[in-house]
Amino acid sequence: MAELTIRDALNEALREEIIRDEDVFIMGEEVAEYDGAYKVTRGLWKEFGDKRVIDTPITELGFAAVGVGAAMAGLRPVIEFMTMNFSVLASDQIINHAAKMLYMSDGQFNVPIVFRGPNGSAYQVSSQHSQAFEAFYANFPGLKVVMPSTAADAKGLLKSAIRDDNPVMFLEQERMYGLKSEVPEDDDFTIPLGVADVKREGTDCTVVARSMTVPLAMQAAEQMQSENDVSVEVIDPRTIKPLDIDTIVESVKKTNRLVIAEESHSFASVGAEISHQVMEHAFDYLDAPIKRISTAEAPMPYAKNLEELALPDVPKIVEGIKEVCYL
Amino acid sequence: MAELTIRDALNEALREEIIRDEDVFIMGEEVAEYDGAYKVTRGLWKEFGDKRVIDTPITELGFAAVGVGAAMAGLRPVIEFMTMNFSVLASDQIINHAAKMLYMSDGQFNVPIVFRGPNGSAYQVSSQHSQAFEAFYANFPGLKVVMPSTAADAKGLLKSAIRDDNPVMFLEQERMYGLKSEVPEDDDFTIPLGVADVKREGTDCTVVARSMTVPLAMQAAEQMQSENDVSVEVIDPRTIKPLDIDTIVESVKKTNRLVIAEESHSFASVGAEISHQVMEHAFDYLDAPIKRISTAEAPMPYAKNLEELALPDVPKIVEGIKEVCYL
Amino acid sequence: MSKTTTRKKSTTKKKTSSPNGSGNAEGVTDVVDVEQAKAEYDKRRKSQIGAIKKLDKDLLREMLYQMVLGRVFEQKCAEVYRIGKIGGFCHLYIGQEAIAVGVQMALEERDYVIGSYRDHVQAMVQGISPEAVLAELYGRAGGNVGGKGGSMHMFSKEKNFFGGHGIVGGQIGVATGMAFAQKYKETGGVTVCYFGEAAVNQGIFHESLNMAELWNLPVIYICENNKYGMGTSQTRAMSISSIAKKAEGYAMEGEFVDGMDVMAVRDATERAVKRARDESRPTLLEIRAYRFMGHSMSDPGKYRTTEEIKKYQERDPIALFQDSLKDAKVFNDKDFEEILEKAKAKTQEAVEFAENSPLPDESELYTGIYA
Amino acid sequence: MSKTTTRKKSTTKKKTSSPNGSGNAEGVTDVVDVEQAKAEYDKRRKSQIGAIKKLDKDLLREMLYQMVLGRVFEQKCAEVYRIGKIGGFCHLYIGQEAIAVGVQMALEERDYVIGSYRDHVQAMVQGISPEAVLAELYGRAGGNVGGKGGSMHMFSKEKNFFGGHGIVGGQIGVATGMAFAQKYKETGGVTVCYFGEAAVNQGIFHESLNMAELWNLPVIYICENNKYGMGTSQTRAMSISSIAKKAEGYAMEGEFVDGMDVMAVRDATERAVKRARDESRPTLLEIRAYRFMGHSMSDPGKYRTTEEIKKYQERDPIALFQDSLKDAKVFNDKDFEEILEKAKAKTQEAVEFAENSPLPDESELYTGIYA
Ligand SMILES: Cc1ncc(C[n+]2csc(CCOP(=O)(O)OP(=O)(O)O)c2C)c(N)n1
Ligand SMILES: Cc1ncc(C[n+]2csc(CCOP(=O)(O)OP(=O)(O)O)c2C)c(N)n1
Ligand SMILES: [Mg+2]
Ligand SMILES: [Mg+2]
Repeated sequence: MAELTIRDALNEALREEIIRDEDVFIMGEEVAEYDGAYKVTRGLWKEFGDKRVIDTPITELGFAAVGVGAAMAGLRPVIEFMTMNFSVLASDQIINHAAKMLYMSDGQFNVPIVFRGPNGSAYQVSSQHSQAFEAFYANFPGLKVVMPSTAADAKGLLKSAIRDDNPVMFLEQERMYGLKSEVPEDDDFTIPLGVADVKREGTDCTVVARSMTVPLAMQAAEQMQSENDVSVEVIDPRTIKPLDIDTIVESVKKTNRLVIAEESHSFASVGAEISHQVMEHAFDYLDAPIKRISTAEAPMPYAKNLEELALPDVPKIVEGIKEVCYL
Repeated sequence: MAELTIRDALNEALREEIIRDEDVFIMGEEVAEYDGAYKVTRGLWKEFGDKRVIDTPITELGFAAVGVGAAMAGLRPVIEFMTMNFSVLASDQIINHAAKMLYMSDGQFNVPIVFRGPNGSAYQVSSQHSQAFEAFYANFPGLKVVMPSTAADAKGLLKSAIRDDNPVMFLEQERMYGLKSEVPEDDDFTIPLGVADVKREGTDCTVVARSMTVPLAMQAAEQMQSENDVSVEVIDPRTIKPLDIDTIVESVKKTNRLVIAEESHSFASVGAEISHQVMEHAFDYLDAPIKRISTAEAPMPYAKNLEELALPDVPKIVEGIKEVCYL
Repeated sequence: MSKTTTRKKSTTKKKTSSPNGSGNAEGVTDVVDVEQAKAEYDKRRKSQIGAIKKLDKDLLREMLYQMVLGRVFEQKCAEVYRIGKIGGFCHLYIGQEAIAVGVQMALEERDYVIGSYRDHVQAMVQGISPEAVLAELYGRAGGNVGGKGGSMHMFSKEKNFFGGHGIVGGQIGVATGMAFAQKYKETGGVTVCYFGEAAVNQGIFHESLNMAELWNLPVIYICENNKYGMGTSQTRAMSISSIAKKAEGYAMEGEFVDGMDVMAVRDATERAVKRARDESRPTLLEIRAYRFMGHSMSDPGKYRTTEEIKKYQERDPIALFQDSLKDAKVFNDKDFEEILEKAKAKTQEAVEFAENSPLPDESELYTGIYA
Repeated sequence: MSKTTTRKKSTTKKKTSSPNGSGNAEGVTDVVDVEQAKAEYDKRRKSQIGAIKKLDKDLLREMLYQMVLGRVFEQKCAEVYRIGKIGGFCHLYIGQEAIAVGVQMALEERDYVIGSYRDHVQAMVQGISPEAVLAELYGRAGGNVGGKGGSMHMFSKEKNFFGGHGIVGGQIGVATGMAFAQKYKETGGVTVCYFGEAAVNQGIFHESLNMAELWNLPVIYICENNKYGMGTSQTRAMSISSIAKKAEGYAMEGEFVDGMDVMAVRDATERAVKRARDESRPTLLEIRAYRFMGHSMSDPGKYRTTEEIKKYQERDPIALFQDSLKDAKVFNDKDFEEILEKAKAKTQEAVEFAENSPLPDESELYTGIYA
């Protein structure tokens, strides 16, 4: 085991997959000579050169399309969006082309591509640079959606995403790039898509968190344990689509209470989906309404105090747990 | 009262608002000389000419942006997307610009614009032309989302949308353009955004439907009444954002059962949101898990038999009602 | 052969484009009306007949057959659409046959083709059977994509036909990626991408041409300029009349081609293919044609006059090619009749196949969503 | 005055653009390096000094003051950013001052301005106070947009400053709509839109220019070509070196301008404004400049050599303008010192205002979402 930041874990995954499969290449704005806007691709261009690590013009729709066409023709592109906010410009290629190609061609042309980059908020970058897109992309059949929260998950899931034969939206979080944790040192270490991870076991309340809210939920769980003697189970689905609802339902059947913490607007969110599915599958087990803790229903403001107010945090999650526990 | 098709009701709304307010204009592909791809703008170019009814190049991102800029500068554009499938190309202007302008400018620049066009499936137009986008657009604060299901609603809501000072996504349905119903003959007839309509009163089960599923839900309700003596209340929120959850919750408190019928993929859908909110606000009133009837989790196929299979229909809604009524 | 040598002022209010002096072309020529095209054609006709004489007779027969088959097949589509056999949108290719045939006959097996929703004939020239195309239009299990795609979404991995796409302009970006892959894998192949003149106004056109030239990709962008995007003429949608000239803004080679002249199309494509294959350089070809039918089967087509349509029909690409073949003494009227009969018979086979093909099994709704 | 008269071969592998012979410009000139720009500048300097002499002294003082204020203010931003007073992204304008000043000094009150995230100086020249801009950067209630937008999102409806936008290229389309509204309402106003050279590669540029020319909109597209989009030089991102030349693909007027020469910028803008105001015709101006700092405060800037930066700094737009003013005998060193001191004092006032401005009230999170 090595202790790695999420940034370095992603970097290792990319590096190993580039070495493993000559059809893998990385393309995006500033991914090559600049080492990546957030340094996820650091050193890769120096090591692998122009063929495998490619700087693009600022042309999100265009280079996403290049990825789709290259994938149809047998390559395995990894397309970096500098942030997912800009992926909206490319969403026609993601939603209308990548996601539907296999179906429209009756199984002939699959599109093995990974679209990756930071999703959600960063540090005071205001409204146009702080959005979460998992609900959007997860709505469309044909896409997979992945959201890692630890270095090991980031590495294992990215390697699986690259090896997957489908288009995968791989959503990172800028605030988490520097988070460190243990990562297995095996070149072939992967984590299957579609399998949730119980990040902490507990018996009194389930918290489903993803990406940035996972460490927050872990802290909230510790706090509930020490301050209220409430045992919280924290589940990280890791893959949003396909969603491992069984693991969540099993947990709720045990705890009878569910809080969903998400860094995304709440309306028609992934949290809403999880809530509905749990209600459908564990209706008789729920002892309290499911509680969502989401980002404020406002565009993201720049001012630090307002931004903090808008985002989910430990106190808000603690509050949610107390509410479903009627404390 | 006059009997009008939804198409003509929309046409009247546009015509009246063009006459009422000289800042209103319509822009889009084929809206002028061709009378609109689906004839919603029929006759308007002939009557009002090049200034008020404008054909654009096939440039969705570009003409959406023209609308945003024109709205910032004091006009009230109505932008037609030939179908909402193409609005994805313009979503950067909708999500990143229109929706956030008022907030980013601290209340200085509002964007009074309507983006309208058919949403959802049409008749056998396959995967790239059959998508529903309400969940996507409703996720972002700053936008309003409207989905009419009758001629009167179409007219009254479109007039309100045009008069509204915010960006409004006005989602029509091609399959419904020819549906006829009564429309008040008052030039100033409007229906406020954000108010649900109880389309049919009932006591045993609530069905929340929108757009194309409203007439289906009405038929299902009739069938349940006559065949099973079950009294179904049908609620049409009409406006998805802001959502009139109170009317829905009140109904569920009375019927204790809820079916949501939607022509959209289910994952993180508007149905999921309604389900979550009802569960939150009427937890103790629910006698059965909320049931969603959505479009199949597959891209839309072309073949008629497969397309029918993919879409919500009366039998599926009846089945859903029976399920929540434990029949 | 396709190079037109005289220039004519644009009839639009905009300044005429100037020659770009690029590559093989003498210059981008802005031929805007059918009379001009006819005059140019008459001028090069003599040398063209000479060229025809030097070509393999079987190749010429195949070219003509594919054009005629395209025509007869599409006419049949119109007929069965009207009686409800085909659903959804249905965009026909009648009048543009010289383009698909001229272009794709200049390709090798390793090359890739991609296009828009107006794809039946391109798919068939690429080797997808008329049976499979028509059964697809019928929404049957025997269809080219099992009934999942319909008219707009023909695909064949085996024949390197990459679709069949419904978002105007979307395929231009995808094609750029296909050519990227060919270069990456050093296959020696080139990619041909079809799109209409109205698609040129989409941002993806701009983004793609820049990358293709910047990265030297072996892609040939083929703008089938049929003068209209649905009911909107080019003059009402584009601020410049010469699309080939737009290539200059990317330092790319651009060439204007008469799309009623299958030989000219083939020649221009061969030049572009050579440039792509030998030098890995992209080309933009503006091939002017005309669609003799409406935009789709549901278009009443009121935006064009009968005279305009007639004028273009007088330059019917099949008739022009037949005249040249006759003057070159390669084929005679009897040959033409035989070819027509063969095309009709083939189309009839397709109808019978489609009629007898079963509906897709209901389980197919959920297949092919994920690989 | 801004028109450069000699042409130079592009240093990129691409064919050089040819003159377009459009409108006022003698031709689009492809000046790619700083030596060339310097030589051109030297040639026109004499006539420029003559022109300066004819201008109103107060106007000249205001131009210089705005440039110096822009410089001093941005230097202060860098300073306080380093000690954590400013968060998020912070893109400075140092080196490009001649553009905002030269352009906006050619406008009238009824005209509109919109730009990118690199917006502090444009906002101030447009009349937004340094206090409001700096307080915004501090995220305070007294900020230009109440702390909601930060560095990238300056707005003032009163001053017709339409933002401050963070999506590269997005404002090009919005500007097209603003000009559309001006024409619709017959205000006689024109719209000026700023964007970087890297934004030119976005599809929205293409879509916008086509509509602007097609519909004759009174918009001036100002490409501030500072040679880099973040760490990517234009030559690595664009297949052609002359951006002004891209105008030809839309039959639009395009002109190249030396962005280190505030007088040249003002002249070119005046020509474009006249065309927009009198004829309702759009213009694309490529104004070449250089940013002396990194892309944003978090950019180490390793992609440029010190020599390159130095070479451009030798053509510091403030120094060039001061030299001309001195040679024209309009101002002397003492005047320059006074202006500098005034700018410093103003900047200090801004710091004090920002420091003392309260945080936005928490209720503000939920205001301004809907009108
Ligand atoms: C993005 C998008 N916008 C609009 C449409 C609707 N539409 C389909 S074809 C078409 C006209 C395209 O014209 P052109 O590119 O010239 O091709 P042609 O049909 O003439 O072959 C339009 C507007 C679409 N399919 N996709
Ligand atoms: C759509 C989009 N893609 C990427 C970015 C990230 N980004 C911000 S500025 C920038 C470079 C822009 O360069 P240029 O247009 O030349 O303007 P300059 O910064 O040089 O003034 C990039 C890539 C963004 N903000 N928006
Ligand atoms: Mg066309
Ligand atoms: Mg730049």
